[in-house]
Amino acid sequence: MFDHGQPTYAEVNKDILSTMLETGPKYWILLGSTMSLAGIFFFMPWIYQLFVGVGAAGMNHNAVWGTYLSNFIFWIGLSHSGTLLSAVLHITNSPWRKSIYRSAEAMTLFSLITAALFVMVHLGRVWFVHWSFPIPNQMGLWPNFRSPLMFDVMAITTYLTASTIFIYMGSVPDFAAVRDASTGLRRRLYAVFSFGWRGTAREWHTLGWAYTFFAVFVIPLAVSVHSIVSWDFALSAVPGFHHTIFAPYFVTGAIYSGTAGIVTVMYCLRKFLNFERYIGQVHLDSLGKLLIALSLIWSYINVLELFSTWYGGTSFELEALSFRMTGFYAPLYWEMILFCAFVPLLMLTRKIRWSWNKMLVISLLINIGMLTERFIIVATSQPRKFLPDAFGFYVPSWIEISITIGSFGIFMTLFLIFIKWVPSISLYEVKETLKPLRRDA
Amino acid sequence: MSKISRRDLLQYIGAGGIGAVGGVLYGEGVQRKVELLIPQVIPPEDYSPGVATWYNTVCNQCSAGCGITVRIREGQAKKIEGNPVHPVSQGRTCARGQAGLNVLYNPDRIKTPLQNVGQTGAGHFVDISWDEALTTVGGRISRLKIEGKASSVRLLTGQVRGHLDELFAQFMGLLGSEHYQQYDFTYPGTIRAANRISFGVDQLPYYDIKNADFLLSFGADYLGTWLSPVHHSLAYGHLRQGRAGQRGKTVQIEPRMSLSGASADEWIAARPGTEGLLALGIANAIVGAGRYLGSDRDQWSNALQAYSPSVVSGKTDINEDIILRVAKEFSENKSSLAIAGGAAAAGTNAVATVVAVNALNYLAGNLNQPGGAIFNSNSAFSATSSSNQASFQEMLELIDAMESGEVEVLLVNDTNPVFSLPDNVGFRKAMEKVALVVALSSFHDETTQMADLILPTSTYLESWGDDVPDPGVGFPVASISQPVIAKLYDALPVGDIVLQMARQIGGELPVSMHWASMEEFIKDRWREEYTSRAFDGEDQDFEAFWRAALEAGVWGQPGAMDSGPSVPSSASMIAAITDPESKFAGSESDYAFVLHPYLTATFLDGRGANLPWLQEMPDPMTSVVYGSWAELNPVTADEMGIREGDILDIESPAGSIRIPALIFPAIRPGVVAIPIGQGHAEYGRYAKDRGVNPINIVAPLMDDQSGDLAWAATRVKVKATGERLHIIKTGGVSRTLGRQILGPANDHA
Amino acid sequence: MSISVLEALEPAKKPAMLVLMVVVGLFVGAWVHGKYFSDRSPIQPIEFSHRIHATDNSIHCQHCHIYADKTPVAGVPSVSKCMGCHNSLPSVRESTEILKLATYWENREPIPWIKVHDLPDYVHFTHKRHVKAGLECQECHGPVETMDRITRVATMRMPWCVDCHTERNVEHGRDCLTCHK
Amino acid sequence: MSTIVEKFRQYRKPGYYEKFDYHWTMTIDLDRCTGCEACVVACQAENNIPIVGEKQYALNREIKWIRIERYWEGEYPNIKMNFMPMLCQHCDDAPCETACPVFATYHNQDGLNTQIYNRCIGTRTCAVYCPYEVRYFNWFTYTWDEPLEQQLNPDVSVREKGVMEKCTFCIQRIRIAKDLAKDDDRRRVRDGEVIPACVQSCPAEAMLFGNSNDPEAKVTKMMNNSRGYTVLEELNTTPSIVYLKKAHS
Repeated sequence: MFDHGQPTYAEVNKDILSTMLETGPKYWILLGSTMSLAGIFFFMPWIYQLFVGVGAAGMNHNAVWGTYLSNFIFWIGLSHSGTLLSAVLHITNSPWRKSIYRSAEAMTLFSLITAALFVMVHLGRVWFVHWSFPIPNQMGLWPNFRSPLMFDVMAITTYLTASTIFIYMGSVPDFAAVRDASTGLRRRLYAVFSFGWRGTAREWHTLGWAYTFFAVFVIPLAVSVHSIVSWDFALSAVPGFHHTIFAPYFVTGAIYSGTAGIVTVMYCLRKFLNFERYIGQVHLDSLGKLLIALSLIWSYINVLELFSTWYGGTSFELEALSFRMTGFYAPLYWEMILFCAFVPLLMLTRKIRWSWNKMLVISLLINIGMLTERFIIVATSQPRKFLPDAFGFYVPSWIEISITIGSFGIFMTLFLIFIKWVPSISLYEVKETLKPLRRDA
Repeated sequence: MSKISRRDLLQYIGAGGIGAVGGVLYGEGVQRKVELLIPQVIPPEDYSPGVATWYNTVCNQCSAGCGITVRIREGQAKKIEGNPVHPVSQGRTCARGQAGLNVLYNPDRIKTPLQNVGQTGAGHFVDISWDEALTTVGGRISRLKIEGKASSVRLLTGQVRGHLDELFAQFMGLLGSEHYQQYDFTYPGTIRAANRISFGVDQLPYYDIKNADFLLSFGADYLGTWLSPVHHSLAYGHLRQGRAGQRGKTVQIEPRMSLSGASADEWIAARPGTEGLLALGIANAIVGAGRYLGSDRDQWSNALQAYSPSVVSGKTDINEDIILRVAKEFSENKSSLAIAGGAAAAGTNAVATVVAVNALNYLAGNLNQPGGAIFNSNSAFSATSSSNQASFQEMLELIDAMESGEVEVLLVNDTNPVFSLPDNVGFRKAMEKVALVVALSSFHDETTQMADLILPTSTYLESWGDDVPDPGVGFPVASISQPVIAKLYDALPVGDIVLQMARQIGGELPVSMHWASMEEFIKDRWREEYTSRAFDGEDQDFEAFWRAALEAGVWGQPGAMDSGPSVPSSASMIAAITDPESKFAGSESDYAFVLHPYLTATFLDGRGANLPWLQEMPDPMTSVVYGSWAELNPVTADEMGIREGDILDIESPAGSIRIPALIFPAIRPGVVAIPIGQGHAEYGRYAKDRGVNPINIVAPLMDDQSGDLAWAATRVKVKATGERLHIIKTGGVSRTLGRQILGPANDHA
Repeated sequence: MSISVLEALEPAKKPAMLVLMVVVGLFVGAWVHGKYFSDRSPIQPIEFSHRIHATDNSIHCQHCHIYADKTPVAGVPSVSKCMGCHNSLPSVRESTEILKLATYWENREPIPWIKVHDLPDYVHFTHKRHVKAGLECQECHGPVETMDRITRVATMRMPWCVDCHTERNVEHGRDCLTCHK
Repeated sequence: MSTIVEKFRQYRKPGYYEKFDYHWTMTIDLDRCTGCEACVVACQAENNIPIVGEKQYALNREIKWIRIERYWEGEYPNIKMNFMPMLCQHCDDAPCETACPVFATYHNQDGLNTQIYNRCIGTRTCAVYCPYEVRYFNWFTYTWDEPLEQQLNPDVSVREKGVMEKCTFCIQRIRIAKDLAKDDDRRRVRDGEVIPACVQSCPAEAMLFGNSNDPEAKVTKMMNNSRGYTVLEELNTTPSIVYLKKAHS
């Protein structure tokens, strides 16, 4: 499974830890630019919006939900394959997972955080957001547990906690490795991080057991999270939202975009941290196959949605659908169909599936498609509900657009920080895959 | 736990200290900001905090004279509602009435007397004191009076009724100037003129829509703008659903669907200017079909023979059997009523048209009958005169007088002729020729802009006055208006200004106009009325009566139905019938469209344009807000390739305007309708430079019998300029898309 | 299990301790502020003593706060009302505080009392209902008749209202619309 | 726990509110309505509804607790206009109520669909779920040009940026009526003692308001009119506003 010959344990440590221990100016420049991207495009407009009110965004009476929510779904979606994938693959113990799951899980974590930020940006009075948590309070008031948003709060916080623990637990031995490879403050710090891991058989056993347990635990959680997110929409009567298919639709979409996301991240790791040795053809190939499968499911569900709408034949649903397919946002709709249903089919040929660059392009296109999918769901349905005279329209304002751009800055910043603090490839699991070496070698 | 070194301990303490400071600061942060509790110095007696009191007065947003009641809390006006005991409004109000509070608390009110220091129209005004202002005016006028040129003093005011009208008359009379005129764009002069001709009575009858079974309206938007909308709406509600098992029918005849047309069962778009013909055609059909059995039916049939349905059908472009059917229904229903107004009564044929409609009422035999046209014998108070209403013709004469310098002093009160007269008649220019223009107004409008001196008037909610609704309600009624709050700013009620001017001028004026204030004057007059006429039913002394009247805001004699003039002989009516077809300015070949300006329920003739609530109120028919538009029939628009928001260049023989197009499904092809009211050059932040004023391109034609402005008799040409503009409206898709929003389709309850 | 967590955590002890101290400090500071520097008992423009009026001269509350049982607000007495009595009280006319009052009266100025019992604008409290329900003023305002300077004893915050409404099970007393509209 | 279960079971039961004193209900007779919009301005005056200004209006941020919807029927010359006053329907099974995570909107014992401004955190979910689009959001903290603010009704809170607002059936008037009823030791408000601003102003007397739990109330009688229907019945929101279909002569 190694393209350039098998490395020794020492080499593994060196290759991977070097990414943490040795920091060149390139990194700082990159970090600086991503941080300023986040700061200028995300936080400054948001602060402005906090002062004047949500009116700074393009939303209006007929479209009270906008880009913020569609981005929220997008990021939740992106979070999906990380933990989920790594868990599934761990249980089915497929070897090719081992070198990619760490960064995949990190991706989960950070996209979840970004998503949570979008909820904050969306709220009209974010300074009261704590009211939506079931915190005992003097007013004797509790959140409304019938509200899908309430489900959301629960689901997302649980998922966030679970994946945090999952990723942390997975990296405890590696923290120990870092501790051993470093000196001074960092050594003391990683001593704490690694809970004084010593690598006894008992510890390994406990870890393995706990890790598997969590893997099993996380899978239904991940599925539930996006189902619940979908219910924010599906539980309303709004034409275009009110579909029973929505839960599987969202979950599929989520894993779909997440997997594509992983491909992108893999590409970057490989390129900038020169992990060519650890991330190879096999990963690309299997991810490619996975993507094809997902894209087919996704297309199927879309067709199903069209069918059920047509079959239901209510004026409301039909009107919503026809607006989606022929209205102002039709170009976006067809762009989505193209990128998410047809482009992935290219991966059927091995030539494309095995080429990193082509895969990068495809994975990016898929995620663009998914981003627009979420936007279309929000922007085309709810401005045109039941009363025609109240039909409205929605176009994002420059603030929304800039915040959308800035959110990628946040994600990247977090990721850059991550690769300096946690070994972005699991040392010990990679080592597990190595064939044992002769003593005298 | 290991023992702590001294150094660590200090660090811990330090940390604790930092925390404590933070805590205190937090406490400061969350502390509520200090609020003061300001007591009264001397509490007014009828004051209790947190409890509302209601005061009755009269609405002045249009000339209907609805009684209103105003909710006062802590000395501030909070809400206007209809006065439940007032026979006109019966506890209801229209949007304009509600918006009266925007008049009172308008940010753009004139707060002190102003003097123009720049040249006229430039609008360089400086604050001056009342003494200064009054001495200037008083001095000037008294000098003219002494020089015997009193008649060069002119008083032009908006429609004024009740004793304020009498006060004005007295003032000018004593001054020795016969030039006291009222000008109100909405004044139904043509109807009065027609009634003079048909019935020999110069008044507006009470149209008893309430009890009618069949209402035939020729262009009169009785639910929106015509005469007394609130009262008519009440009546309409009753006509529809007020009587068990009997639903009255309404038919509306107008080229562009108005609010009343929208509510009508049948909407007939006759060719503009031919409404009168249609009326005669219907009359002919009635008589012809032998449904009129009066002794004078032969005279009628002779007089009407020229207007056989077939002929009329050709001219009016209305299918003949529609005419016959309407005629049938009109004559067969127990009580049918025909009314005329709006554009139908604003052509060069206005009076002839109304006469024709009057004829219909006569043929229906509904005069002085329930559900018909009932004449008031102005029995309420002596003080309802309309004699001072200036027709368009008289306004032109005034303009000539001003141009020729005959006018030394022009007093303008609460009217805006610069806005509501066509530009081309040059009222504005003429004002420059007047030595001293004194504007009495609460707001800065196009006319006050031209004034040399502005005397700020208190609004109707801060002033004393009284009113006799016109048209009446079928029995004697008079209402008192009283200040509901302490007056704002350094302004004065009009009446008080007049009295003070009288004092300034001196001579016999202060002697006979001895009242200290308007309040005193009104009370005095009511005392006279009270003593002069035995108010049947009131046997208490005047003070008690006065208190009661003030509390009720209205005095009336319900039940005492007026014994109006007996039904006149038809001779005059028959004689009066002339060919009622309107002539238009501009030839059909050059000017393809007929201009249909219309009063809006929102701004009326533009006086409401400075009220934010009305600016934000979607136009009832089109849902457009903020700005004006030109309505075109969808088919016409398609042919011309015009879409909503295309800016059109609309040109008439009298001028041209640029205005965005709006596709309006209920308008006759070949007609372009433009709402009146927007397009103010002045008039406060909410109205200024918004929309356009169609009156500016109205050709100065007039009705040949009454001399009133024929504002619906102009032809225009329309062409797109290629520019576009986003029309702001609340309506999305104004079709039900087959959704059952207006009720289950199956049953026809 | 034998993962040697404790000694591993050893280096983290001190920073943790410092943070802990800061947090503790925060709470202490906040408490101190609330106890000694809060807005519960501000200094008023005139040192008006309820004790003198209510206890020594046993004037009933509603003699001055006339609207308490009629309207939503209890009403603070008008300056004229104060003078009404104090004109006819030569005994104290020369005392400094009364002279302050007199000056306000002569300038026909209202006295800028500082509000002690203040509610947010979205709370629509009505004295009338509470007085009519038979509550004593003291139940909310504390022993005013013993105070020389008026002091807020209750928090006047929502939980405080709700608790009372719950205890006395007021009809629909916990419906938000009871106070918020 | 059992009590909660019990409560929700009751909640589901049709006619649940009848065990309470009031079920505030409105009827709107479309045959009387002339579309004059007096109600719109009356509501604005009564409920401190902000003047949003031309710019915001153009962005469709207007706030109108009651609005008139217009529906054309047919084409010229046989064209008809239908007016349709649309305000919060105070549904018994309101979609918005399940949506709010913080109970800023809920159904109270008088059959009112409440909106507690100071509890709202502005998720705007209620507005999305509402099929009638009668919930309006405060995109900004609106202000009034001096001295217009002197008109503001002290009985109604002025809303700040970031909160949802909507028709309350003039709760302040209901409260005042109840207050007066209590004063003369009546348990209930009499029919006609509460009249919301829109109903009060309506010049054609198209609207009627009252307590439909009281069989004698005018509104109860009007509800049973053969022309009566509720808008978007198929969504099972069971609104508290009954419309009376336009009639034909």
